[in-house]
Amino acid sequence: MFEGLPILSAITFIPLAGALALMFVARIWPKGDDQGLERNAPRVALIVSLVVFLLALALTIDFDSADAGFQFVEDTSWLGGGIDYRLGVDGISILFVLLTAFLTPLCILASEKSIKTRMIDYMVAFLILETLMIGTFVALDLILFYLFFEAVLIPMFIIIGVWGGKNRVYASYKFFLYTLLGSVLMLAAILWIYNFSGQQLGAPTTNMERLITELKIPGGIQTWLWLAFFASFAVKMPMWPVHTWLPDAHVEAPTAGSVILAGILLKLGGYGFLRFSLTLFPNASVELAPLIFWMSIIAIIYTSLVAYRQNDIKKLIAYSSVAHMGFVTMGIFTFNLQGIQGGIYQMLSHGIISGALFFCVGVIYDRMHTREIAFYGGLVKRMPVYAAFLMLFTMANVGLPGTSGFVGEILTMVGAYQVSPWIAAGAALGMILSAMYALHLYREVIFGEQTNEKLDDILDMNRREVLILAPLAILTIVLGVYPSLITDITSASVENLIANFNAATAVAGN
Amino acid sequence: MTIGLSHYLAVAAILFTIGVFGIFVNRKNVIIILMCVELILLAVNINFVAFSTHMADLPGNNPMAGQIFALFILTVAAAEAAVGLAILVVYFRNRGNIAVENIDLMKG
Amino acid sequence: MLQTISLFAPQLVLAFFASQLLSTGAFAKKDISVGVRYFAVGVLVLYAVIGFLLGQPTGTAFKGALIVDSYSHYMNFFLGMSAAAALMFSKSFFQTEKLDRFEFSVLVLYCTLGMSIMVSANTLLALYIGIEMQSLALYVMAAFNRDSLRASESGLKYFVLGALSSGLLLYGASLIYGFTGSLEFARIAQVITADGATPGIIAGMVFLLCGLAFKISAAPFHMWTPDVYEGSPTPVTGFFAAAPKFAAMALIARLLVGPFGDITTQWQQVIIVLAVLSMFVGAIGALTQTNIKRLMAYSSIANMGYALVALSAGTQAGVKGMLIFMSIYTITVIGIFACILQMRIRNGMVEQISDLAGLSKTNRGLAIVLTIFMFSVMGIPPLLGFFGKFFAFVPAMEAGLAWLVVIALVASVIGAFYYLRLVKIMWGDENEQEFVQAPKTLRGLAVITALLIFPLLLLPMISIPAQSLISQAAASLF
Amino acid sequence: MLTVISFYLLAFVAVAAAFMVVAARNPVHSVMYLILTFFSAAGLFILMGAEFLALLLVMVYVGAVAVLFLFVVMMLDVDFVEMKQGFLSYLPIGALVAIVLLLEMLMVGAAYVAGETKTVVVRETGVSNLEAFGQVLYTDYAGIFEAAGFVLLVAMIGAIVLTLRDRDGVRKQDATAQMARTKETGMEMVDIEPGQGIG
Amino acid sequence: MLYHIIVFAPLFGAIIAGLLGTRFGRQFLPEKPSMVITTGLLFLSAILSWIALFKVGVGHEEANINVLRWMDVGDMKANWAFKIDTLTAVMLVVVNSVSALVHLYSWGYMSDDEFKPRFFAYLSLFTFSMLMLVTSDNFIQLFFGWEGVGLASYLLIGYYFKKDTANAASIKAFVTNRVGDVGLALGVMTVFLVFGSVNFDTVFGAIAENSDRTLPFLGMEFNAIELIAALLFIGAMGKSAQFVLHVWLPDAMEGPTPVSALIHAATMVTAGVFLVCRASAIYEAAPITSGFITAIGAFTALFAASVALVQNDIKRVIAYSTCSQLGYMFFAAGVGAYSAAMFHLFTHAFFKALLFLCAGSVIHAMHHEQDMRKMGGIRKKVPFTYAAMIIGTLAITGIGIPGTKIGFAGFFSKDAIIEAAYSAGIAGSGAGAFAFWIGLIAALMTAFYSWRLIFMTFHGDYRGDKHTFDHAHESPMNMLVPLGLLSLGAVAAGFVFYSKFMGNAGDFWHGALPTKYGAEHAAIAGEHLMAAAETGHDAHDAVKHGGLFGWLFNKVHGYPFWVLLLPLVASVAGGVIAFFMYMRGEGTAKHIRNIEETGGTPLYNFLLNKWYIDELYDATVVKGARKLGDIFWKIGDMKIIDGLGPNGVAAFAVGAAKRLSKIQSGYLYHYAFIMLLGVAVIIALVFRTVGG
Repeated sequence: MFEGLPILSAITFIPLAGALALMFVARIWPKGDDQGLERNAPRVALIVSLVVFLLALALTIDFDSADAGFQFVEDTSWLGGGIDYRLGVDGISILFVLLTAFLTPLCILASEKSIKTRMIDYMVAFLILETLMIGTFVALDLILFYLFFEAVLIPMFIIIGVWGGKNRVYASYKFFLYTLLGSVLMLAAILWIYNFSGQQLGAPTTNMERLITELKIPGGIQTWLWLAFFASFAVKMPMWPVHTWLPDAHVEAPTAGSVILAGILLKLGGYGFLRFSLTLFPNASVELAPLIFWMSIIAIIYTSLVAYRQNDIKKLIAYSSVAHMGFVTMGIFTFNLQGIQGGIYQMLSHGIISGALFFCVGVIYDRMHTREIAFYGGLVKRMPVYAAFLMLFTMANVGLPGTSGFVGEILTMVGAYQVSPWIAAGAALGMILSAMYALHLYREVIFGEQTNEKLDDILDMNRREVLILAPLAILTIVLGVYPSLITDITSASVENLIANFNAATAVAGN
Repeated sequence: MTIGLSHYLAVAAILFTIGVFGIFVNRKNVIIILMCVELILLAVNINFVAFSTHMADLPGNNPMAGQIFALFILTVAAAEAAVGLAILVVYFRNRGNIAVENIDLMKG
Repeated sequence: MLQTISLFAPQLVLAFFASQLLSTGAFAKKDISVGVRYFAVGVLVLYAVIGFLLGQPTGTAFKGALIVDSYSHYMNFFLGMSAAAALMFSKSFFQTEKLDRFEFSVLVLYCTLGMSIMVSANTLLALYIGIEMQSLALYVMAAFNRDSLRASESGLKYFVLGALSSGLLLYGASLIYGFTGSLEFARIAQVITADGATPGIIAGMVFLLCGLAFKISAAPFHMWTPDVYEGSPTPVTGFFAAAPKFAAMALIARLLVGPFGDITTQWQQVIIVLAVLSMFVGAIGALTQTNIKRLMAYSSIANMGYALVALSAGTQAGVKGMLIFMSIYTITVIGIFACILQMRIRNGMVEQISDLAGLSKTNRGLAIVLTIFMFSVMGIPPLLGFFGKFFAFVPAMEAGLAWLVVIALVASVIGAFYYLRLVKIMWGDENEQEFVQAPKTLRGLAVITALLIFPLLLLPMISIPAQSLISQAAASLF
Repeated sequence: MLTVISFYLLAFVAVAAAFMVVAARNPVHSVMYLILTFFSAAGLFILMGAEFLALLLVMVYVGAVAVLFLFVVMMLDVDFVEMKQGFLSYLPIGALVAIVLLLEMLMVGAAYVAGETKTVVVRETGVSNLEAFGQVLYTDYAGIFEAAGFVLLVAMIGAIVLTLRDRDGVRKQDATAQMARTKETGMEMVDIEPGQGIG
Repeated sequence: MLYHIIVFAPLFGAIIAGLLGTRFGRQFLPEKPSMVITTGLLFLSAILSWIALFKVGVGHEEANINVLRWMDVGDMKANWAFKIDTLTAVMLVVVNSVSALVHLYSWGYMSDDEFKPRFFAYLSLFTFSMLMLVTSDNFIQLFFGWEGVGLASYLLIGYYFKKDTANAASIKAFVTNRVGDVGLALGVMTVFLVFGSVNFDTVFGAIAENSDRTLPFLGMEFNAIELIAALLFIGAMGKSAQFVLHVWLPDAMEGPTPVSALIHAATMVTAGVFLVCRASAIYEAAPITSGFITAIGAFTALFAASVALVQNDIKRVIAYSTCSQLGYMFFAAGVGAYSAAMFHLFTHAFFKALLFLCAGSVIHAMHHEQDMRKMGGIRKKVPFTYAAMIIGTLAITGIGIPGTKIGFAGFFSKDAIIEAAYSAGIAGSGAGAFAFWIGLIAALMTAFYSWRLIFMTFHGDYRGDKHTFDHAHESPMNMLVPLGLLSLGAVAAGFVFYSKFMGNAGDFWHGALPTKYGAEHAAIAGEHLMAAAETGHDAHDAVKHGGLFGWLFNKVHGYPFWVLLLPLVASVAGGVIAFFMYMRGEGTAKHIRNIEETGGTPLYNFLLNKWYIDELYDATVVKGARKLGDIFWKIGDMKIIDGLGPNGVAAFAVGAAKRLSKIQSGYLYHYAFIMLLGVAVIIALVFRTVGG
């Protein structure tokens, strides 16, 4: 369908073009009618993001899932010295592109009413964010990847810092500096690789395909490089103990910001592990997998317990995200099909579920402007539709079979069990704890006698909100019932990844 | 006992050090500091001249260059003194004194 | 003779027109400062491009005192352009402050002449004269607002410490001369190759570098920077931060790879010490600043550290990295100062960071532009600042200085904190001040530089030619 | 022997006077000591055979720079500033650093003497010092010489820009205007309004 | 297609009622149609289930039906699929029949509820989940159903969402079940690890070749099969409320009574038993675990019965009774008598559902009063309910005539279990012997509390609010019909199906339950396996005496007669004791007064407080989790990670900045000093490294 067309560039940069157009229009818009533009900005952004979504969908349909390699590859010389503008998708990345393109319109839709000030700026920031996120997933050049990966910080910082809650300054700083510190270490490693590729391959390059297949990094250094990449991805994920930025960022971010943060940004870390850590440093990955496992297990148990004690809805969900990301890291570093597939699945499904949960929080936050759990109670009476949606997503978050949350969890655990029952047992403990905190939340917010008079005339979800949550709900169930939708696309690439990985570790083992 | 290059270098070094020392132990007024700068430049000049006059006229060596350099240093030093004193005068007009201790409007 | 003229056409143009303008101005009946400024800008632009118009002739002249090569062409271009920009944005400031005098333009021209001698210097003598010509002009410019106590204090500090640094530099020069017998770079290099690193040469080299480190305000020779930046008239600060830094850095590079090319291991340590100290002093010192000019001073200290990281590799790639980094830094700084100069409320200029509060509401364009600059200078991709750092750190990595790169990156994270503070204040805080509409020149400059920040290296069609130009410049040193 | 004695005498005076520049409490005395230092240094120059520079030093420094200093000192009417208490506490560490620096510099000089083969005593060349200057200054160093001229120009501009003030009410002589004066313009007829005076 | 309808009809009903009937979809559908649709579909399913049972049990038309691909990741292949064999068919019948009746019953019971469509949707959803569980052909789908029923149970227990206790109970149920589910999940993972598949057929077919494999698990080496069996059993313990994980079941009575009948008596709680039977091939190869199951089951039977002795809440008594009965089923399964376990499951479904629905009818009549201390003597008011309750009680206590085929349902199944335990004990299984005696004691207790319930509720003087008593009334027809039908089941299920389930085992089960493995346990299976039972018989020949003893040891289908007689004796004795305690004299009232005055004996309180196990959990697990959460959050995250991490670094940097700005003093001499210091240091540094 897209023969010879720079479809990936198009998907990546259409939002940016939209953002620029929006800015330009804002500039030439006649004075005195600012309101009109403020009103229309979300619509423009929505149309742009929908176009992107349709393109991404078409791309996914056109994608040949039997081919394990990169498809729709674009290659243009860029910075010289082996650093090129290379885009491409394989079974692992394409779904993240789709997820991004899917969540962004919903976020825009959700922001239409909940954002009160500076709508144009907000939409511009969001569209730029979309470009950067998609770019991260399609980049096939280390530097290009880093460029997108890191640039995401800018719009996100602004989104949290400008449209965030009371404590937004602290949160946005923490978010920015935490992640920046992680990623500069990765940059150092990238520079090292770039330099090393020059020595080993004759000419330096950051072409991912070449690096994966040709570069042989000696063992001891692999460990250091792995740690440097790890620093970045672990913060992004976030893994325990570098997770503390996440609750703050989530709590302060506006609804859509939280959705994107939980839905996509956290996945950048997992994607990075898959795409880089495993492929470039297979031996170090094997060597340090126990570290990952321990951190994952601690994350799952520790943050679940912490989540249980939260009295802010968003914080609770944020901590639960950390726990769920623990499953992802655990799955990825099992190096077997179930674990990795499960990790990917868990990321995608968590993207949908946690996104939906944050939307749900946004629904009541928009009405009551508080996220205190204690404030609410007995909402089911006034908001049955809301209660039903929240029930579904809570259950999906708990990992109930039949929802997409289950598939990821069980696959990662099956994968982990093959490595060590200890790990799987620890993760399984997380299943219990997740039920504890999620149901606790649901009970406190939705069930019980409604005691707070302020809730007397809270309205149930309106059509727009239903329109946002319904696709997520459908996806949650569809992916829970028919996961092959995803696993079929990813399997060839994952198998290829594992084959390469095994080959690399086998060589080094001798 | 002959007076060799090292003697001159030593004198220059001592003068240089006194100049430097003068700058950072001086708490009185800025003019002294300017004079210390002149001392430093003088030390450098002695160095240059000493090197220049003690240098063998071998191929590649350029004995005269040192003295030329010293000449230019003298020139520039004069110019510097002019500018420095001009700035000092401006400062004095604004501030009313030129005590070194008082030049601390901007810090941190 | 003709050859000399064609080689030194840029400098000659500068010298000639500067003198012309001086006499015109001196004898003019009325205030012609505006006309002089525009003319001077024209001269500077001419100076900047003339080397390229003439097809980049190369060679030495004045008995080897000065050398013209791709490197100096490139530097001339940048120096001329940034000086022109600085002149342009000085206009509205000086006019509103009632300081506008034609001498300023003339001084800028002479200063640029000094810088162009610096970057073309082929002997220690030329180096010294160039530096002094530039410095004297800068001292005067720092104190240009002669009715301001701050300005005169900054001029005084700059002068005293500058003179001290000249002393150090000269002492170094004398040692080098004494131990090699010559002032010419080529000859010095020969002797060093033959004799190796004798203590005298090393000491001379260190003194020289310390003197020059002052000019680029590398720690621990940075102490003047914050005070002078703060006290000087803002356009002058902007000028300080851009062209002279670049010129001095270029001179250091020429010196290091030319005469001292064979004692790389020795000077490398000096550069590394300077770099590390600068990065951390710059990053940490800025944390508690409230004055935006002072902040920029610390920022420039830190950025010089990054440029030194590139130089510390001691390779051609290192020089290239330094050139790229400094070029980008110069553009950014000009843009930032164009923004700072727009911070004008009804009662006059403001310099406090807190005055930027709510800028994004009152003056969206300025806020966006300034935000872009801040993220760029932080080194966040896809902005140009990232590429600057990238190209600066790659050579260091190649030279096996991985630890230095890591330190530099960590320092840049610390540094990010205070740039972020600016962004946060602009976007997050409630607005207090309404800025008056800035003159077109400033806005134009800010926007142009901001636009440059964005795509310059991002777009393949621009990045590759630009890089090859810089590579050529770097190569001509070796 | 005379050379030796002269050297030590001059060197001692130079150093001592330099020290007094720093140590003197009265700035005027400092300037005087500075002049003394320069004289001694000029003597050292002569000892080394750089007569021209020696003369120049005396002329430029003693004649111009030092006088300029003196002038400014007088003009600014600088008080005697008492040394503050803090001075002595800074002194040791300051002195320490100065001594370290001095030792380092002397070490370099020593190294030079120890390992150096290029060193000779004062050169005997066929030409006089002045002639040697003349041979190269306007040939080899013409460009630099020009540049130095610009340096001085810049200094001049700077000094003027910073210190020259056009005072209102100061009557200035305008030669061109005087020359261009004609009979017709020499006198101006003014109608004076009653009670207005001449503006 | 038959099975598709059976399984998906309830789902369809749930979706229609849930989406259209509730306020979720603005109530497109009024209450009535929602109820009609769900109930109708359930009856359809139920009827088809009986047909299916006939087809499979008699016609042996087993089937494997693939519905949809599900998980397909490498070897991890699990489809949505039905495995239809007799075991499944029996479960289909149980589930659908009880569910259909409960649906019908709920018309009346829930008549004054305002969210009826929601309730019916939940019920149907539950039924669907349960059907998915029992029809599964792989462990993953089983897990789906497993957790699905957990969800439905959670929703239904917490149906009265305004009641705090209901919410707490629902969470407790879900979380406790999750604990078990974790065991199950780990078991499934172990299965996958060992067999490389999660399909029942593949796994069960490969047991023999893997029986010697060992696996390291949590630091120890285990036999793989034993490990799997144990882990799966943990799941079963959770769902079937066996000791340690039983705590949720009594609390689950917070839900509406039909729910208790459906979920917490007849179907969901029996899922554990079903699992053990379904995986009987595994348990056959895991003797140690089987012994463990026997012990746990027996202990639970005793424990729950002991607690039931003193409870005052009518539903709680029945709940503990359920718990106890489940214990019976487990020890039956543990000794290898899977068919006996299934049989008891089958009969128990009828009489326990009956008991619950009767209790519901009583509660309905008493305006939602559940405390038996406030009841008494209402048999006149609710004669039909009373009659049904008596039938249920006779069934649960296992009244019948030993040696004949006459008796209530419980008589056959419970006796079969006790006999099985006996024979296992004879065959040398210590757990079996233990279970046998415990089973007898539990039977005594069962009779006691069952009759106590009858006496306290229906006999004696009324002790509650007069007004309530006056308005007490018999339930409407739509509640009584289910009672009638279930009574029929409680009376007839035993003798009608005894020969099917127990007698002609191989024929009926047709491989669904093992007949090959564990031949020594199969002795209990009846006449056809008499020969195998000879071992047990012979052992007793040796101690055979004459006279009365001779009669006692007269063999009836392979067992000494006393073995058959003792359960009956125990039951009757329990009933008699209850009669004397609660019917004679002031009876019940005296007891209640006595306890109110004295506060009860320590033993009484120990039992009343359920052996203080809830308190124990609360003090350790619940409080521990809270405490740990607080520590991790407030100390771990805030103090340690943030304090040393971002905040600490920031504070350090700011401190450094302050110090630095102090150096930046503004004084020229400081600046010059630092410059020269720099020069001196750098020269020293370079010389040190160069010159040496």
